Amino acid sequence: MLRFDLSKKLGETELLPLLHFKGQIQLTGICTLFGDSGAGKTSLVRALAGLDDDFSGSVCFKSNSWQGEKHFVRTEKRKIGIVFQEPRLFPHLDVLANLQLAGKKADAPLYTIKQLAEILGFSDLLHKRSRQLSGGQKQRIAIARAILRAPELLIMDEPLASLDKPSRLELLPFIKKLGEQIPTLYITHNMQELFYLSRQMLLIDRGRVEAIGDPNLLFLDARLSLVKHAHSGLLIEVNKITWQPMFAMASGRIDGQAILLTGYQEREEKALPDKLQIKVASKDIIIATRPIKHSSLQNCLQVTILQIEPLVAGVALLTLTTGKQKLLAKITRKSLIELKLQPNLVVFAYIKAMSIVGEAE
Amino acid sequence: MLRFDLSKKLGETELLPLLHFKGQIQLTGICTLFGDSGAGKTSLVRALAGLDDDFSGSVCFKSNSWQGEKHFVRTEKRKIGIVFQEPRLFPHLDVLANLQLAGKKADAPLYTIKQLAEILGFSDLLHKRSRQLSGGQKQRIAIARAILRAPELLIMDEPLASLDKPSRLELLPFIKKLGEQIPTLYITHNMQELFYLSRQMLLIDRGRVEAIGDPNLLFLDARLSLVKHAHSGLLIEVNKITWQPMFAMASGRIDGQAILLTGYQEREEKALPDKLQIKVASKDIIIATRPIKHSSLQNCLQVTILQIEPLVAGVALLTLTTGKQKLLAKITRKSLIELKLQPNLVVFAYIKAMSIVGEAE
Amino acid sequence: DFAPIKVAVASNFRNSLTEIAANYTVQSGQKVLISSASSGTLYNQIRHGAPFDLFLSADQKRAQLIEQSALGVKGSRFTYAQGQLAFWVPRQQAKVDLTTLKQYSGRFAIANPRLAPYGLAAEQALKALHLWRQFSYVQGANISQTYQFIESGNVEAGLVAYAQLLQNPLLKAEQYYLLPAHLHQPIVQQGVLLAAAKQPEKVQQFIDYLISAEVQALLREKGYL
Amino acid sequence: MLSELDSSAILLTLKLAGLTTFILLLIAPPLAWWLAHSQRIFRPLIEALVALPLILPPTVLGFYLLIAFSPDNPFGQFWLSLTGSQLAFSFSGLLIASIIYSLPFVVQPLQSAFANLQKEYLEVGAMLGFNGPERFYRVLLPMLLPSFIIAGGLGFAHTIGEFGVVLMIGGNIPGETQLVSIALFDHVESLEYGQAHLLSLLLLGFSMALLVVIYGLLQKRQRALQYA
Amino acid sequence: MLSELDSSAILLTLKLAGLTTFILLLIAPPLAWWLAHSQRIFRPLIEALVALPLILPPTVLGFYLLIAFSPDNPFGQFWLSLTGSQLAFSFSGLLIASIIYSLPFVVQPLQSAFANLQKEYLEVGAMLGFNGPERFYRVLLPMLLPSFIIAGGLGFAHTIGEFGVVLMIGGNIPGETQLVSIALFDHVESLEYGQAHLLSLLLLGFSMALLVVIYGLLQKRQRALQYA
Ligand SMILES: Nc1ncnc2c1ncn2[C@@H]1O[C@H](COP(=O)(O)OP(=O)(O)OP(=O)(O)O)[C@@H](O)[C@H]1O
Ligand SMILES: Nc1ncnc2c1ncn2[C@@H]1O[C@H](COP(=O)(O)OP(=O)(O)OP(=O)(O)O)[C@@H](O)[C@H]1O
Ligand SMILES: [Mg+2]
Ligand SMILES: [Mg+2]
Repeated sequence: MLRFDLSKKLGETELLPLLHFKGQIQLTGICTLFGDSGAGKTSLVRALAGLDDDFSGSVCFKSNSWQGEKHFVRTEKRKIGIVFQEPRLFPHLDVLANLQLAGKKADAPLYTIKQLAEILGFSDLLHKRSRQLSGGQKQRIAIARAILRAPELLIMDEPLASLDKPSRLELLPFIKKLGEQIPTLYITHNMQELFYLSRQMLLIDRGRVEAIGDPNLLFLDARLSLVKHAHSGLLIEVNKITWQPMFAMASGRIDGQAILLTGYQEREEKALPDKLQIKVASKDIIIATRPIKHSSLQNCLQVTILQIEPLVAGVALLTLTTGKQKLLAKITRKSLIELKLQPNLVVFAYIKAMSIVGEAE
Repeated sequence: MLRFDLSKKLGETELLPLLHFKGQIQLTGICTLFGDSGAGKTSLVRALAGLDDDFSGSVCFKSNSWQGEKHFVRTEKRKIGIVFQEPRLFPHLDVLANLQLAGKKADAPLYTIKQLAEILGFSDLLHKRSRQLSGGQKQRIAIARAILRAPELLIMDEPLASLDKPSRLELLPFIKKLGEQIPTLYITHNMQELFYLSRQMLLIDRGRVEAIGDPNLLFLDARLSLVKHAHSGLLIEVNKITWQPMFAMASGRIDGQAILLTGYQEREEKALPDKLQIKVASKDIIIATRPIKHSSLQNCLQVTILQIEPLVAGVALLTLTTGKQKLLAKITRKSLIELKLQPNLVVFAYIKAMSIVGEAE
Repeated sequence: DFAPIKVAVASNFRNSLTEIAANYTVQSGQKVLISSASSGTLYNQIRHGAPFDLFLSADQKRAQLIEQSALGVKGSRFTYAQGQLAFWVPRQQAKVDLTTLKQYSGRFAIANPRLAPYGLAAEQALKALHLWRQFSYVQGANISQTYQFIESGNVEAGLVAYAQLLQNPLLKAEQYYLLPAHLHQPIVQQGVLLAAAKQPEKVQQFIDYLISAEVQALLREKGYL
Repeated sequence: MLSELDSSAILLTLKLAGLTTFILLLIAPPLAWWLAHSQRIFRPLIEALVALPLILPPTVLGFYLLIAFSPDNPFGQFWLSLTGSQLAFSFSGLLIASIIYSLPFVVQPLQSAFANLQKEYLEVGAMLGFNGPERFYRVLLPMLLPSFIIAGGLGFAHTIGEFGVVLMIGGNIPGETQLVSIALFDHVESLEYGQAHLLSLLLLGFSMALLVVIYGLLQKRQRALQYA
Repeated sequence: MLSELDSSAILLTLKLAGLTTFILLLIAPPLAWWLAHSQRIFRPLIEALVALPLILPPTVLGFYLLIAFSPDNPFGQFWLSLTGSQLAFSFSGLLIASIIYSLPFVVQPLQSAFANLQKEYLEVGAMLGFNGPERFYRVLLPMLLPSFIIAGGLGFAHTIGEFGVVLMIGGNIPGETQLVSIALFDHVESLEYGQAHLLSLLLLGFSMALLVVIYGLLQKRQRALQYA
C-alpha cells in the first residue's frame, strides 16, 4: 500500500496555484498515472520519490512512513528506481559504466546488465557515450538503470515515448512482467500501454488526483476528465479458452457467448490460459438487428442496449451489456435512425476486431 | 527541392559503421521521416541543418548549395527552424524571453508570440522558467520557438512525443497547415501522425535512406522494412463531397461508388472541399459475398480481390481494388475458407470505420 | 652545542653577511642561519615573536626601536656598516662626475626615502645640492630595486649603493661618481642583540667578530665606509 | 585623515583594476573557450603557460618584466617605437603587467564553466540565426553569467591586491604608478600602523561593499531563475 | 649548481604546495557548493569574505596574520595552548596562511562550475542510493573533473608563487620556512642573477612539466568523452 497526502503551493498567480495529491494505491503490479500534459503527473512522482521537498504532507510506503510532519526519508533511502522523463544518463560515462554505477547500492537486482541489454536490445551499445545514442536508445538504457538499482518501487515517466512501435510492443510484455515483481508507477499518454499494463490507474487532473481505480471503470465514468478520451473502447474478460486447430485460432466465452480470438499467437493446447482480457474498440463494433450471413464477420454477441448518447455531430455512442460485462459501440446517427435503436433493445453486436491485452487473473 | 548525399563514418566496431543518406525530396508540405529507434533520423536532420560537420558530401536546398566539397554554409545562415528531440529551452530565460530571442533574427514570422501561445495553449506559461514546465509544455514552447525563427525549412524531431492524445489531436491540424506554408521535415514514430500529415515520406533504416515516396505506396511495398508496420491501413481519396443534412453527415465517392463520411465535422455546404483523404484501417473492412442488411454497416464498396497473403497464424491480408485505388483488409483464415475467397473475385467491402485525414489537393 | 645562531638581516646586506658568516663558521665552528627581508618586515616579525637571535637592520631607527623595547638587549646596539651613495650612469661614455649629476635631466632612480635608508640619504644629498626639484623620480621599494631599474636600462641614472656597484663585474670607473659623505646623514646600519636569544654569549662572540677590524676591512673593500 | 597621496593612489588603483578587469573580460573568454574545447596537441602547453605567471613570485615576475620592458630589449624597443614612450614606470606598463598577472584568475573560472557547458545550447543559438560572436553574447554570456561575474570579481580583487609586480615595474610614481597596495605596503614597512590600518579598512570596506553588491545581485538572479 | 639551501627550499615548497592543495581540495568543494547554491541572505557576504585575502597586498595580509598568530592574540594563544608551539614562523603557520590565501583560487573555479551544474544529475545520484558525500565523489567529482583539476592546479601554482604572505609569516628561516619563492626573491634582491635565473628556470620547468602532464591527461579524457 502506498498512501500519500501531499501539497505544494505554486504561487497565487500560477495557472495551478496549488498541487494537492491525496490517495492510496495497491502495490501489486503496475499503477498507471494518466492525465493531460501539465496536469501534475511528474510533480506527483517526484514528490513521492522525495525529490521535491517543497511538498508538505505525508507519504507511507508499505509499513514505512517516508514523509510526515517531522521527518523526511531522503530519496537515497527510499529505494526507488526512477526512469525520468528525460533520460539523464551521465555524460562522462559510457553505457556500461552508467549501468554499473546503478548497481553500486543495489542489494539483489532481478537482472544482470547482460540480461537487460539483451531484453532491451542495447547489447551493441555498451561502450557508447550518452551523446552517441539516439533518443530511444537513451530511454532504454535509463530503464535498465532503474531496474539495476534493485528498487522496491519503480517509477517510470513516459519511458517508451520516443520508441518506435515495434520496439514498444516488444518491451511492453517485459514491463508488465517486471511490474509483477516490483510495484510500479507508470506515467503514459498512450492508451494502449495504459490498458495493456495496468490494473489500477491514477487519474491526475489540474494538480489533483481525480480518481483511482480500474481503468475500465474510470473510462466508463463520464463525470471524469477522461470523457475526452472515452468511447475508444473497453476491456472485456473472456474465459473457457480452447484451441480450434482447424482455424489455427483460440476461442472462448464472454458471459457464456462463444467468441473467436483473432490475433492470439499459436500455443500448445495445454499452455492456454483460463481467462484472457481483450480490448474491443467502440468503433470496431457493428450493430445489427438481424444476424449477418455470408460475411467475414465472425464474432457475434447478443447484447442489450443500456444507453444511447450523442457524441460529435452524426455519431452516437451506445453502451451495451452482455449480462455482466459492458461494451461501447460508436455508430452513425444514420444507422441509429434507420435501425430504430432504443435502450433495452436486444441487438446483435458484431466484433470486427479486437486486441488481446493479456491474461486475466 | 532538397537534395542531399551525406555520409559519416562512425567506426568499424560500431553497430552502424557508416551513415550514408542520399535522396531528394519535394519541398511542398510535410515530409515525414520514419524509421526504427536508432535508425538515423536525428543524425540525418542534424546533418541537413549543418549541426554535424563530421558529415561529408553535399546538400542542396532549392537553388542554394548548403554543403559541397569545398564549402559549408553554417547553421545560422541556413534559416532552419528546429524542434530538437529534447526541448532545449534556455534555463536562464522565462518562456517569453526564450521566444523573443527566437525572433531576433527572424525576417517575417508567420505568427506572433501571442497567436502561437493561443494555438499551442501556453498563454498562461509565458512567465515561467523551463524548470517549472512539464515535459509536454516544454515541447509546445520549443515548437513555437522554431516557428518564430521564420525559417525556410522546419525540422521537427518527435515534437508531440510527450503530449497527451487530445492535445496532440488538437495540434496536428495546425502543424499540417503550417507545413503548407513552410516546408517541413517531421520525425515521428506515430503512424496516425504520419498518415495524417504527410504526402511524402522518407524511410530510414540502419543508417540509410531506404525509400522516399508516398506513404501509401511505401506501406504497400512488402520489400521495405515497413513490413513490420504494414497492413494497418491505407489512404483513400474521396471526391464529390456533398452534405446530407438529414444525417448531419457528408457523403462522397470513391472511384464512383457512394460513401458516407463519418467523423467529419459539420460545415456549411459551400465550405465543403472537393476532395478528402480518408484512412481505412485494414481491420475495419468487412468482406461479404452478399450485401448485408439490417445492420449499422453503412458503407459498402464493390471491390475486386487482387492478392491474398497469409499474415500471422489465423489471419490473412487481402489487397482489394475499387478500380484505381487500393484497400487492405485483414480477415481471419476461418472467413477466408468459409467465404471461399480467391484473387479476382468481386466481393462487398464494408467499411466499419474510417478517419478523415485531410483535404486532398 | 652546535645550535646555529639565527640572524635576521636586511636584504641589502645579505650577500656580505653570507660571506662573513661562512668565514666565521670555518674559524669557530659555529653555524649561522641567515634570514633576510626588508628591515621593516624583520622589525614587524621580531615584534611578533620571530625566533631570531640577532637583528641587523639597514638603518639606525629600527635597531633603536628594538633596543628600547623589551625585545632587545639594552646597550647591545652596534654599528656594523656604513653605506656610501654613488651616482650611477651606466651608459655614459665620458667620466661621470658632479657636473654630470647637475646637468642630468630625465627620470632619476632612487630608493623610496620612507622605506630605505639609502633613499633617505639620496633625498638629503640632492636637497643639499639643490637638485631635489630638478628630477622626476622613480622609486624602488629598496636599494636593490633601484639598482635594477638602472641596470635593466629602464632608467638612465640614479643613486645606488656603492657596495652594489662593486658587485657588478662589468662596472667601469667612469660610470659612477661617489657622493661625498657630508651631503647626507651617515647611512649607518646598526644591529641589536635580541632578548630572545637562547645563547647570548655565542651571539655576542659573532657580534664581536662582525665589528672586528678584520671584517670591517673586508667591508671597506666591499664598498662600505 | 587620508593623505592626499593615499587618496590619489585609491583612484589610480580603481582605474587600473577596472581597466584590467575590462580588458581581461574581453581577452579571457575566447582563450578560455579554446582551452576548454580545443583538441590541439599543444593545448596543455598553452594552458600551463597561462598559469605560469602564478608560479613565479610576483617580484621576480616583475623583475623579468622589467627586463622585457627595457628599451634594450626587442619588446620594449618595439613599444617605444610604436608609442614614443617607455613602458616601464608608466600606467600602460602597469596595465600590461596586471593583465598578464591576473589572466589566469579570469581565464580559469571561465574555462571551468565552459568545460562543463552543454554544447546543445549553442546549437540552439545557431539554429536561431546567431553567428559566433552573437552566440557568445546572446547565449553564453547570459547563461553563464555567474561564472563571468566570479571570474571578473577574482580578476578585479587580485589586481587591487597585486603588489609585487607593480612595485617592480611601477617605480612608485605618485599619481601615475603609485597604487594603494604599494602605499599600504609603505605604511606597514615604515611602521605607520595607524595609517596602515585605516587604509586597509578603507580598501577592505570598499571592496567588500562592491563584491557584496555584485554577488548579491547574482544571488537575486539565481533565486529568480529557480523560484520565480 | 643549486645551493643546498635552494634545494631544501624546493622540497619545502613542494611539501607546502602539495599539502595546501590537498587540504584546499577538501575544504573548497563544500564551501563552493554552498556559495553556488545557498539562498541565505548572508551568502554574498561570505562570498566577498572568501575573495578578501586577494584585496590586501600579500605582505599586508601577512602582517595582519602575523598579528593574529601572535601569542598576544586569542587565536595565537589558542593555538599555543592547543599544540604547545607558536604558529608564526613555523610550517603549520605557513600552511594555514597559504590555505587562507589560496582559498579563493580553488573555491572560485569550483563555484563557477557548480553554479552551472544541472541538479538533475544529483537527483539521479540520490535515486541510485548515494548519500551526500557519495554523490560528491561518485557523481560530482567525476562529472566536473576538469573543474577540480583547474581549481587544484590554480591553487597549487599560486601556492608555489606566493611570497608576500609566507615571507611575513614564515620569517625566511632556511630549512624551516624558507620557500623557493623567497629564495628566488633573495637572489634577485641581492643581485645574484645567475642563481635567480637558474632557480626560475628550474621552478618554471618543473611546474610547467607538471601542469602540462595534468592538463594533457585532462584533454585526453575529454577527447575520449567526445569521440570514443
Ligand atoms: N517549480 C514549479 N513552479 C511553478 N510551477 C510548476 C513547477 N513545477 C511544475 N509546475 C507546473 O505544475 C504543472 C504540472 O507539471 P508536471 O511536470 O507535473 O506535469 P505533467 O503532468 O508531468 O505533464 P507532462 O505530461 O507534460 O510531462 C505544470 O502546469 C507546470 O507548469
Ligand atoms: N557521435 C556518434 N558516434 C557514434 N555513433 C553515433 C553517434 N551519434 C549517433 N550514433 C548512432 O547512430 C545511430 C542513429 O542515431 P540517431 O540519433 O540518428 O537515431 P534516431 O533515428 O533519431 O533514433 P530515435 O528514434 O531513437 O531518436 C544510433 O545507432 C546511434 O547509436
Ligand atoms: Mg511530466
Ligand atoms: Mg532521434
